[in-house]
Amino acid sequence: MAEYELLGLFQDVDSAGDAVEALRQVGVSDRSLRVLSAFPLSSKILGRKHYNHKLGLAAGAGALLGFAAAIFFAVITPQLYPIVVGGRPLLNGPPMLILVFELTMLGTLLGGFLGFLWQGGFPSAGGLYDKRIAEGYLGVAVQVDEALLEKVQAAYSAHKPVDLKKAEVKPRPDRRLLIGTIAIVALLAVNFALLAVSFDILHLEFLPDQMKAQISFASQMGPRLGAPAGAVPVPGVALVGGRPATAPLAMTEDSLQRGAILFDIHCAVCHTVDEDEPVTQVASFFPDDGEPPAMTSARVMARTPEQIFTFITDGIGKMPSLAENLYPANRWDVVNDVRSLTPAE
Amino acid sequence: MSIETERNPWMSAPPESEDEQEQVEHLRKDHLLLDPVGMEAMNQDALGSMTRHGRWTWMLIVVLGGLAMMAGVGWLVQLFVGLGFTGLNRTIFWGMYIINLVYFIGIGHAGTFISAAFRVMGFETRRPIARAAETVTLFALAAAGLFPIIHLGRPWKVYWMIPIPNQRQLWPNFQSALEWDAMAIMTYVVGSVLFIYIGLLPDLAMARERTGVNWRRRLYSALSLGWRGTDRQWALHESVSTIFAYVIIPVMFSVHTIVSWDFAMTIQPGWHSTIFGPFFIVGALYSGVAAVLVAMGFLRRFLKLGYFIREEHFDVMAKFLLIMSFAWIYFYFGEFLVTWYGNLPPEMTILDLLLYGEAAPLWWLMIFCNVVVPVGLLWMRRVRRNPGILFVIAVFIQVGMYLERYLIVGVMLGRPELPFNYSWYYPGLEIPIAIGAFSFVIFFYFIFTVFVPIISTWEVGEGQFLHGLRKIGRKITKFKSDMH
Amino acid sequence: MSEQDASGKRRWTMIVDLDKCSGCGACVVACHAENNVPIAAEDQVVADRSQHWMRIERYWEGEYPDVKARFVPVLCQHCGEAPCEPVCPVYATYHDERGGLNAMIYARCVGTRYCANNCPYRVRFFNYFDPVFAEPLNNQLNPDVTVRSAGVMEKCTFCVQRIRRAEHTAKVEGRTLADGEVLPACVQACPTGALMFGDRYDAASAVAKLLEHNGRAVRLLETLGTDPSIYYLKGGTSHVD
Amino acid sequence: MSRPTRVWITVIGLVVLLVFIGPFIFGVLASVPNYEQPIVEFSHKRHVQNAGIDCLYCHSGATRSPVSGIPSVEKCMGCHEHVLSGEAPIVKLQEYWENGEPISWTRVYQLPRYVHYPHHVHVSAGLNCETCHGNVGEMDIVTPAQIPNMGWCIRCHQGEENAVELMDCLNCHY
Repeated sequence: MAEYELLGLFQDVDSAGDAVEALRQVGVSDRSLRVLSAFPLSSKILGRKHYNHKLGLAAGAGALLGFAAAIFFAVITPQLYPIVVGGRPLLNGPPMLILVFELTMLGTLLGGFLGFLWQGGFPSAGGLYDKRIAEGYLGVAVQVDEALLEKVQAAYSAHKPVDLKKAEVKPRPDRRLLIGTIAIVALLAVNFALLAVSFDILHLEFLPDQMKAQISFASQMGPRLGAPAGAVPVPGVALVGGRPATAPLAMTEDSLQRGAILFDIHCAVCHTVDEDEPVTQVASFFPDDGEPPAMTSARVMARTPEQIFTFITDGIGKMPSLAENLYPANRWDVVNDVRSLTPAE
Repeated sequence: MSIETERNPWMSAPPESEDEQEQVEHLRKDHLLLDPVGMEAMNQDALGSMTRHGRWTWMLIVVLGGLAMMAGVGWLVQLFVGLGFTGLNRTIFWGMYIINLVYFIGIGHAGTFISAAFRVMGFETRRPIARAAETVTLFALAAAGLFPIIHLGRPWKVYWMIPIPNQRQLWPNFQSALEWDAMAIMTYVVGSVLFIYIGLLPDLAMARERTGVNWRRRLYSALSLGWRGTDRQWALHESVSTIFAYVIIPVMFSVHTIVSWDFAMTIQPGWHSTIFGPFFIVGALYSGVAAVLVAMGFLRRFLKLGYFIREEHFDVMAKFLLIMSFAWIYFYFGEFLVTWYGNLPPEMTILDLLLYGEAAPLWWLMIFCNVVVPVGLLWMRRVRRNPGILFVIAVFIQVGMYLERYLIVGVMLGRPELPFNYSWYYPGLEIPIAIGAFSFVIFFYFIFTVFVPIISTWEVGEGQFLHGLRKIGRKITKFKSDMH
Repeated sequence: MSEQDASGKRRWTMIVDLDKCSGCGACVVACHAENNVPIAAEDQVVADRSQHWMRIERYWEGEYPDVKARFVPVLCQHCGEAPCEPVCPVYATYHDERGGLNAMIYARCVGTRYCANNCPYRVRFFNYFDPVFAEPLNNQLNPDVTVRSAGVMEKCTFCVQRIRRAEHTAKVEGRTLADGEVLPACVQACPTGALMFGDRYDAASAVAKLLEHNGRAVRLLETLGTDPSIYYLKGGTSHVD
Repeated sequence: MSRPTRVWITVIGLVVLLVFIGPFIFGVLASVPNYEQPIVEFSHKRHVQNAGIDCLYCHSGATRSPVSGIPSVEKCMGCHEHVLSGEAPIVKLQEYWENGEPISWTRVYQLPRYVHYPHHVHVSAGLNCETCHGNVGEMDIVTPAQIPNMGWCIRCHQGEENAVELMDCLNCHY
């Protein structure tokens, strides 16, 4: 059955009120009846029932949400992100109160506004309207089905409206759900955009962060300057006149432990401990006569600690210098380790 | 102002005797709410004001827009080069950017006060000027919101002040007054924008109906959200306005209190004061009401809104201004009395500096603008009812209040505890940017008046209707429908 | 003065003997070199933007010809109750509890400059421009210290890079930090030995021992309740005449 | 909707897309890294898996200094004087050696310079190279195993016993 919307224009409050009354008597329910005006008129003047809206509820809910958000920001997140702030309390009463106050108020305002939009059905495509309403005329609008149409029209004309408009109501889908969904999606999108910025996913700088790259030179950063012409190279302090500049370390347990570890890293690449062991991958590149000797071989056992130290520092034969790898003290650790090795039975 | 009228039926009956006629005529001339001309005429007048910008106004708009753009360029330069072109130094780290922030937030207080507090208190005089005042708030807040960002050394990192979860697991410091500031200003801006928008809805709908089919109509249709003015919509509208009015007043007070805490929470001599909260609120209302007076003068003079904005409104606002000036003087005197009595060397240095030192010219000029001019003139009824003179007085107060903030931020900061660090502030790039900010506010105010009815006709109509009811009492309340 | 702290916290402390200070400025130069402090050009100094993490404040006493100069080296006081710390909205400056340092994280700074306003000593500096180190000066920059860009605050760190380096070495070698192992650049450079540095919580340290029986020790603007870490030994017996 | 309106909406939509999404696309494209090395044939996998060389043999700074260090050309030549010395990539290496030039290896792990990360402290605390750098021994061309951003550092430090000490900003930023 088709629904119709009617809008009657009246010149004053009196006749509008009468029309409302007449329409109600015809059987139009209060719900489908609207009085349109250019400024607020109390429902009493129009002879209408008081409209019980739930704006207070919406504002209250907003206030609660704002309060909860404030508590979340002020109380819970500092626990989630325990920043080291040098003994100052992460929770502090008075500042927290300020935050709670502001966000509660913000929640109330937003809640009130959203409640207003929701309950007023905004944004709506409207319905019948007449520009004369904005000029001071009053409109009485009803929505009735076909059965009641005749009677309603009669009731209208009995009060001599300035104008009477009629339109068929086409069923429209409820757009609130759509709008709500769009709003939520938009909010999420904004949220994710913020997250993206804060997570440095894109490394997007609006202006170059000059502190990220510095004008100072860090270790091993080019361009490296060569030594000035005529500079005398310093041979280093490891050897003086071909002899170690530092004294051997005592064969303590610490030293031996360190030595064993360092041997594994720096020496075991080529050298084996026992002669029976298979040669390492690197050593296999050497011709048979040039193979690195095993540590327990007679050749190595015959060396003095100072000689071994010098070999590590300077290299010997095909063995490169390991000065870059080991500090002098560490070299002595390795020497200690090598000296402590005994041939396998 | 002559407007063709078609008297609505609820207007009072024609006066019976000649005496009454004279009395009624007198009242009518004086009071907007007793001088109804009908909604149509009012709508026409209010909407017509959008097209009443003359050639000079448009030229002014262009100039103002240009100045605002210039400030934008200045800020871009600052963004890429650093804050070096400002007059800040190693003693005075806050300058005109913060002064502007405080000043514009102060201006932004009057609009809310007039529309929300006057609404709550039932002052009928608010009706025609509320929107004009709220618009001042809106754009002053927009300018004020820019300045903390302009002020920053690395503004592109400003989002670090917002509590959003991040991989660094860092959180803003809610113990910092600046963080409170950010929260309070955000709340206030959101509240003010929504408040002004709610009030605008019916007028946007009215504008929608009264414009031909063009882009304007499309704009108004979208903005008015399909407002029809049904009784239910009006009931919701009333309620939401009341909620906003009651909530936004404490927010307004909190905002400037918190701004004052930016200073009061430090240990800088001259700033470390407990009365800064109420003192700043009073100062804010003082300069804000003066700014609204400037706007009202402009609307009346250039947009020819003399029907809506009458001498009675100027009178009320001027009285309010006078009260605020007394309150301001009280706080200012109180603060310095305490300083003088306490006699602490760092504080006395500042007092001496203001009274007879380097800053004395500025200080005495401020006293002249803020005390001598308003207190000396505003007690006269003739002055209070003269928009021209009021305009001048209001400009004086703007200068005075700007100077007051300048002295607090730019001058007092130059006198820290150790005399080795004494310094003086010579603003540089801040001046064009401040000029740009003023232009920005005025520019957008102008533009706003082009697009939106600056007078809330539905509020005036409602007021006139209610007055009509009150005046003829019994005669009109006897609706037939009321009997049931 | 020797408060022993059980939790292994330190309180790095500097002692400035005003009697020994001749105002030569070696500390200032050393600080500039160590900490990559930009050098404010002439026009910047005229605009009151001199930038020295450590500066020698000079006060005159008496009337000509009987004039005496007093030198007070002023650097960040590393306050225990620092006014600059709670006002930072992003925790770019906060208290380092382990060393009692007043920390400044350049990378976190957004440049509100609130901390600097709230510093009664005015020892925080703002980079109004990007620092300029013309070739070949950039070769002498300390790689261990960030060169601060325009828009961030900076201040004396008690040469925290040296503290960290010593701590790291000690940790790798599996021992605790010894007294005197850390020397800030200014202390190292002071020719008259007017500056001393150490951990006050360590009762055996030279600093703690000196403060224990010294009636000359005062702190700058102590009435403000900032609890500074820098002690000045009052001068009075010798002046530059 | 009329045709011109639709055209306008499309144009405006495209502009909005360009303004808001363009920078992000640009940012993504600009942040795609290139890890090509000057000696392309250099393979960590061959050195670690085939030759059995420990990480610390070449990057020996990791145990004793804040930086792990890139081996010098001298260290490369120490072995390659004899090992595979005729191969094409080694000839390239020998050119560097003879010219006395360092090899400008492309940096794979780049922390911002305001972060100070000490390798020796982490190694002496018992961390393996693989914990942060991934299984380099399996890679021919090394690519970052993770983005070394602050959140990644923090997540590790959080779980430690002395987390309060380790989470201090002044540990790394100065």
